Amino acid sequence: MNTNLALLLLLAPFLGFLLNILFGSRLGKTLSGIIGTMAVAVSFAVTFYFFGAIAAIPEGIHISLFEWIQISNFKVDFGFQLDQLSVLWLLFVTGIGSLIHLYSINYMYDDENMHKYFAYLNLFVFFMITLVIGSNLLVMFIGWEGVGLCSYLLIGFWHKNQEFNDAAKKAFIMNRIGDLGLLIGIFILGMLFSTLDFATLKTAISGATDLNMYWLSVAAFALFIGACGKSAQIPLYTWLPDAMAGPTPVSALIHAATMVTAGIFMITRLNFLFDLTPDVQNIIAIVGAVTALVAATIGLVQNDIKKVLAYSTVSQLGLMFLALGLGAYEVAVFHVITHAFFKACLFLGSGSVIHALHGEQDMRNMGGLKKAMPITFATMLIASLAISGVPLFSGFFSKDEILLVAFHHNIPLWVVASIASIMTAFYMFRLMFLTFFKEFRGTAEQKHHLHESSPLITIPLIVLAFLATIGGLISLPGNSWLNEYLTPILPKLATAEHHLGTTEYILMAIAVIGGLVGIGIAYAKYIKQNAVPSEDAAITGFSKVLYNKYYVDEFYDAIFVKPINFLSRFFRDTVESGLSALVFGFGKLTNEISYQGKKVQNGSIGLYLFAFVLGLCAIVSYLFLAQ
Amino acid sequence: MNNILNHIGIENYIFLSVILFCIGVFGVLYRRNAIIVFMSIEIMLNAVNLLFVAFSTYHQDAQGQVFVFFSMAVAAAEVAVGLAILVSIFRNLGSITIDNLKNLKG
Amino acid sequence: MSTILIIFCVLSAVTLATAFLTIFSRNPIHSAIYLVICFFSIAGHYLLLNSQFLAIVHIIVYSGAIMILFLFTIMLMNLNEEKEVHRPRITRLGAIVSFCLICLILIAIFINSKPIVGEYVTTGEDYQSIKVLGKVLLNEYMVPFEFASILLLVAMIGTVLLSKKEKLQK
Amino acid sequence: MNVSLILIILLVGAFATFLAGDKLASKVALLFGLAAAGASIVLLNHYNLGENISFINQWITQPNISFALKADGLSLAMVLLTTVLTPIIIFSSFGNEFKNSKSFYALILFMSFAMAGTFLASDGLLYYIFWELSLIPIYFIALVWGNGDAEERKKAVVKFFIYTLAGSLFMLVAFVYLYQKAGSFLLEDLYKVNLSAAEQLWIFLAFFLAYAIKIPLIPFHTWQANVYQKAPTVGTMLLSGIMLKMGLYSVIRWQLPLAPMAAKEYMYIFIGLGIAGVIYGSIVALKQKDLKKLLAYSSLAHVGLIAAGSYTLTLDGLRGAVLQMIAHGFVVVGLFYIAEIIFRRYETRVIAEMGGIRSQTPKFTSMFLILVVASVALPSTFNFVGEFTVLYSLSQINIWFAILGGTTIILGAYYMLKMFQQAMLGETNTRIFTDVTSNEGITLVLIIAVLFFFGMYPKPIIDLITPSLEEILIQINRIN
Repeated sequence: MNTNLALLLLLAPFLGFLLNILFGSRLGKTLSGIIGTMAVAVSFAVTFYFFGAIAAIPEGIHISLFEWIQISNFKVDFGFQLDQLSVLWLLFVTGIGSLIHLYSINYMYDDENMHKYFAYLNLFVFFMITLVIGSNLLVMFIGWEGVGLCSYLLIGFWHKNQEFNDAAKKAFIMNRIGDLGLLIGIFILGMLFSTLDFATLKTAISGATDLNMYWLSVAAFALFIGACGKSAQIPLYTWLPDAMAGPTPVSALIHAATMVTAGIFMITRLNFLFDLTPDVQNIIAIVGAVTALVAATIGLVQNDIKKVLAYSTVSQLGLMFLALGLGAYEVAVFHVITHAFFKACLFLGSGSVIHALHGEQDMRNMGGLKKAMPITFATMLIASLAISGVPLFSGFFSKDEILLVAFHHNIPLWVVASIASIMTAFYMFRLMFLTFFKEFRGTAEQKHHLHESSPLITIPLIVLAFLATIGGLISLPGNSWLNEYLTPILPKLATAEHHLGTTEYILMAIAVIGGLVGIGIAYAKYIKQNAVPSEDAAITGFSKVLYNKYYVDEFYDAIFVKPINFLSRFFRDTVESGLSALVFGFGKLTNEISYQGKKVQNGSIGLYLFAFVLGLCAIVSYLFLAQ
Repeated sequence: MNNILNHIGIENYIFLSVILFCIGVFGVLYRRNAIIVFMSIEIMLNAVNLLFVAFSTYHQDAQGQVFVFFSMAVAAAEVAVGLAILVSIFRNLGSITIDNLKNLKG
Repeated sequence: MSTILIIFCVLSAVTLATAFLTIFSRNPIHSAIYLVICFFSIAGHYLLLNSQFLAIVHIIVYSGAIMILFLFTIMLMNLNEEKEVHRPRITRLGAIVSFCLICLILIAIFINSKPIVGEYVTTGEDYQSIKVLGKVLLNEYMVPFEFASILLLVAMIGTVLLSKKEKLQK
Repeated sequence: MNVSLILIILLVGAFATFLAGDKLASKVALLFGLAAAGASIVLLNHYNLGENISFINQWITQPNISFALKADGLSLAMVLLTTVLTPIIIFSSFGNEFKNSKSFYALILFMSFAMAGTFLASDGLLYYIFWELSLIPIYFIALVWGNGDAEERKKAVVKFFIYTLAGSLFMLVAFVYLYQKAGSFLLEDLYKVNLSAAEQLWIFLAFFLAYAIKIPLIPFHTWQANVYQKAPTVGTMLLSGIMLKMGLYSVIRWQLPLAPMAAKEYMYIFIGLGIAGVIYGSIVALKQKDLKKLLAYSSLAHVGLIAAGSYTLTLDGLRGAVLQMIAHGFVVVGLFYIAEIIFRRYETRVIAEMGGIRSQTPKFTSMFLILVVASVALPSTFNFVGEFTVLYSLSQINIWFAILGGTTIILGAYYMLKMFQQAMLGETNTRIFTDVTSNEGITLVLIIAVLFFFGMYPKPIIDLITPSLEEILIQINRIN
């Protein structure tokens, strides 16, 4: 029963993919959209079954289908593990997935390749489910790489534009750098423990007494590099802003809610490993904090509505990594969930705006959309309040917990994270003000067509906004359902204390004030002063550095891409022909020897006879006299 | 039976054949006239034949002599063909000086 | 010094001398004549070795057939005049050197291999009369014998074909 | 029932194709190709049931040479690769017209015969004969039916011929030397020879030269790209799909067990060479203008990794190498076929002259993309299984090897996606590109099906090859 249902859970999106890719063009757009959405909705429904089922089975459901890869010291099965963590992830992957599919039916209706879009989206969900429910690192790796592939396909969905294709390629390759790290980590774990199975690994690591700490740390670090690639952390984050080239629902699903959280999922899954390697945890925390800050600063000055959201995503992911690095996995998971709600809502809202403006993404050309698009405005406002940490919205709870944890462990990290969240509040409301308030700054043509989006778009927005509002309820301070739920995965939660003291309240107040200050500055600048960001050329000073994202892309281009391309040309033009000439050199040498030798064969019989006699003498004397 | 080898000894025949053979070799190298070269080859052949017969007597075995017989047959054929070739070379080139025969050159 | 040894020495001297003269004669006709004498002396050696059959065959084949062929050829080509240009000195020197060398080596070899030759013992058995040879030839060596005849036939055809005047091609 | 049946079918097929005449040649060839594939599958069954399907017969007594065809799991896996790919390759050429096609198809079957023979032979000299025999058909295929300027083609092909031949002569010398010691060319007898370390080194190097040129490893690869470019696509498929694997197979079957001490002593050097090939091939592939040349360099990178895996002398390394060989065989054939399909429509192999194909051809694009991702070893494709196992074995030797070899994951994605982007994406091409025909589709779908099936369920192949690889490992680890 469980096996079949798990297969249904996994294969429903895959079936949707097959139907859409094979027959999509014949099915018609609506049907293809319905198939795509239904496929994910089925998975969502099955997830609910499992959500109920594992309540009775705390250790989770383990299903092994068949033997997959065989290595000398262990075998890897193709199997599933459905426990609290994976079901939690499944819930929002398939849940938000269904909503975004629904949203896409309208959003992508004008595209001629809509069936392909749904096929890829379904394939993505399929791989994401594989990633989440894989019972070992390698099955997880299938999903891990598979979502990368789908991300590549969807970023480059409008493949006639080579810039989009470049972005897609960049995303895939940056992810692959991380994947190499992940593979190395897998190798080391395989060698150390002769298993890649999460459950066995957990027993092996927790039970072992003489662990090789050096290699364990290396493994953890390598895995973290993998997480960096997928979850867009420094130094591998640059692909995520570029990934906004894809359709906006894709950005919402893949690049905000689900795929980019895979790194957090993996680290949480392997929390027993990371707990043993404090050095690596420190690195994770620092990388997370720095990423949060750097991305937030870049986000301050971006003018593309989706770029702002992208950097905000990177920044929020940084906060989650900070929590992971501090050992507060449940906090990171909590933030992943709330972030999924409000960020998906924000992306979908921005998609609604972009849709209404026929592809316009520059906030300098927006403004005053409040009246034309009330539902979009309202939902986005709720999500922005949530992300800014305004009390009672979900983001407040999760972000606050991260800051709390940071404060308890390391004050400088807390400072960095707090600054990042103030910035978050600022740039989110900068976005809101520029987009929805004041006068419309676009063309008259656009203004004429301004309209609220259809219900297929607004319903998901409303649902997500609702979730973004109440999402915090799952883990209220002091009485956390989430922590209890995750106890089988994170055993130390059982012993943790949940008390709220004065310090905590003060910190909360600081965070709230910080968030309000950020909003206030934005209000002062963009409503009171009525400022509109200047044109690209007019940006100067430090803003220009920020606007150009600290020139990181240029930097990578200069130290990695260009040298490799130069090397490639050098190899192609110089080394290859050199080696070739070397081989031909042997041929020429032989030719030359033969040409010289040819002169001996001048055709004179006399000379031949003479040589013959001499040869005879030599042979005879060797045969008879040498002994 | 009064046998010659009791009186002379096989070594003398060996020396004789060797010298005769070497004269043949010498002739081949020394002369340019193809006919003389040919004759020198015949001398070499005969030197070997002589040695065959001497050893045949020495071992009192008829096989050596049979061999000589065959070698004579072959020699006859060879001379016939060889001379025919020489004649046709002469006809084509007007001389049989072997230095002129450089067509073997590749 | 027995009579036989004297005869052997004389015959050998004739053989070697005529062989030398064959090579050194400027006139090919003379060479041919000397070669005939050389062959006769070799036939003498055969007689001395008591193989009459071979001696006779030798005279017939070499002195009779082959030498006649040589003479005819020489005459056909009209080579009785001395036209030959001598080879360069270096070649002649080389020829002499190699002559000495090969002589030395061959003699050295035979001296070296003397122990293998062993002592000469007569059993008195008849092994070289025409009768015995005939039996050996036509029993044991029947097939080669026939092949020899085919060889001669082929040689004959070949000779005719080679010496036939080719038609001039335009 | 024994393995000689496969060889007989292929040889008879070659003659029958030649006699069938130009019109029927391709069909007859396909028929015999399929028959050989069927026969090998039947034989595989017999083998799995534990029957002895070897064929060993004294051939020449002096010197002592046997006509020994010994089939173990490894050989059978490689023979299956050959006999399955052969009909696919033949079928793939159905869209093309060839002059004198009877000779063309006969040569393909003959080549397949020689290659299958190489995989099966367990007598040194017989193996050598098959090895060299396989060179002759590809020489003619590339020379007569190739493309491009005739003079340049001749130069490239003759270079390839002489180069590989020169390499294999050293192998012959090694075999003769071994024969002097063992008194037999049979593999089992050669195993028993006790060689000193110095002797082993020389034997190892002699074999290495032959295989390094055939595989090819850098810096012996200079023949490869040009020949791949000049040869007709069928020839390129045969070369890259099967013939390269002859070299890799031979490393495992002959070189390592015959000179294990040398292999162990200089392991790092040879693994390093393989990995250098990975990086070098990947980097050179980046800037190739010709699609076939790019694939040639990608092949160089992949075989470098396979060779590195073999030289680790671990079970994982050998197993991964064999798995990767088979996977690479299929993928590379598919990719070259893609190049051919584009050539059929656009008459070009220059990547810059393509572009904007995707919007016209959904099916073709999907299959191309699947082959691309298989080539970059996306998990769930067969290539991943191989690459993972090989990289794992490298990490057992030294983690840096795995990291350096693992750059293929990054660089491979880089050059393949770059190529895919330039060739397929972008503004719709003004020239019409018709989608795949049913023949082309069937071929590609077959290849893709194999890749995914064994990507998810490689157990049959793993079970097939593991016992024989374990035996080889025993030989490698025998005490001298």
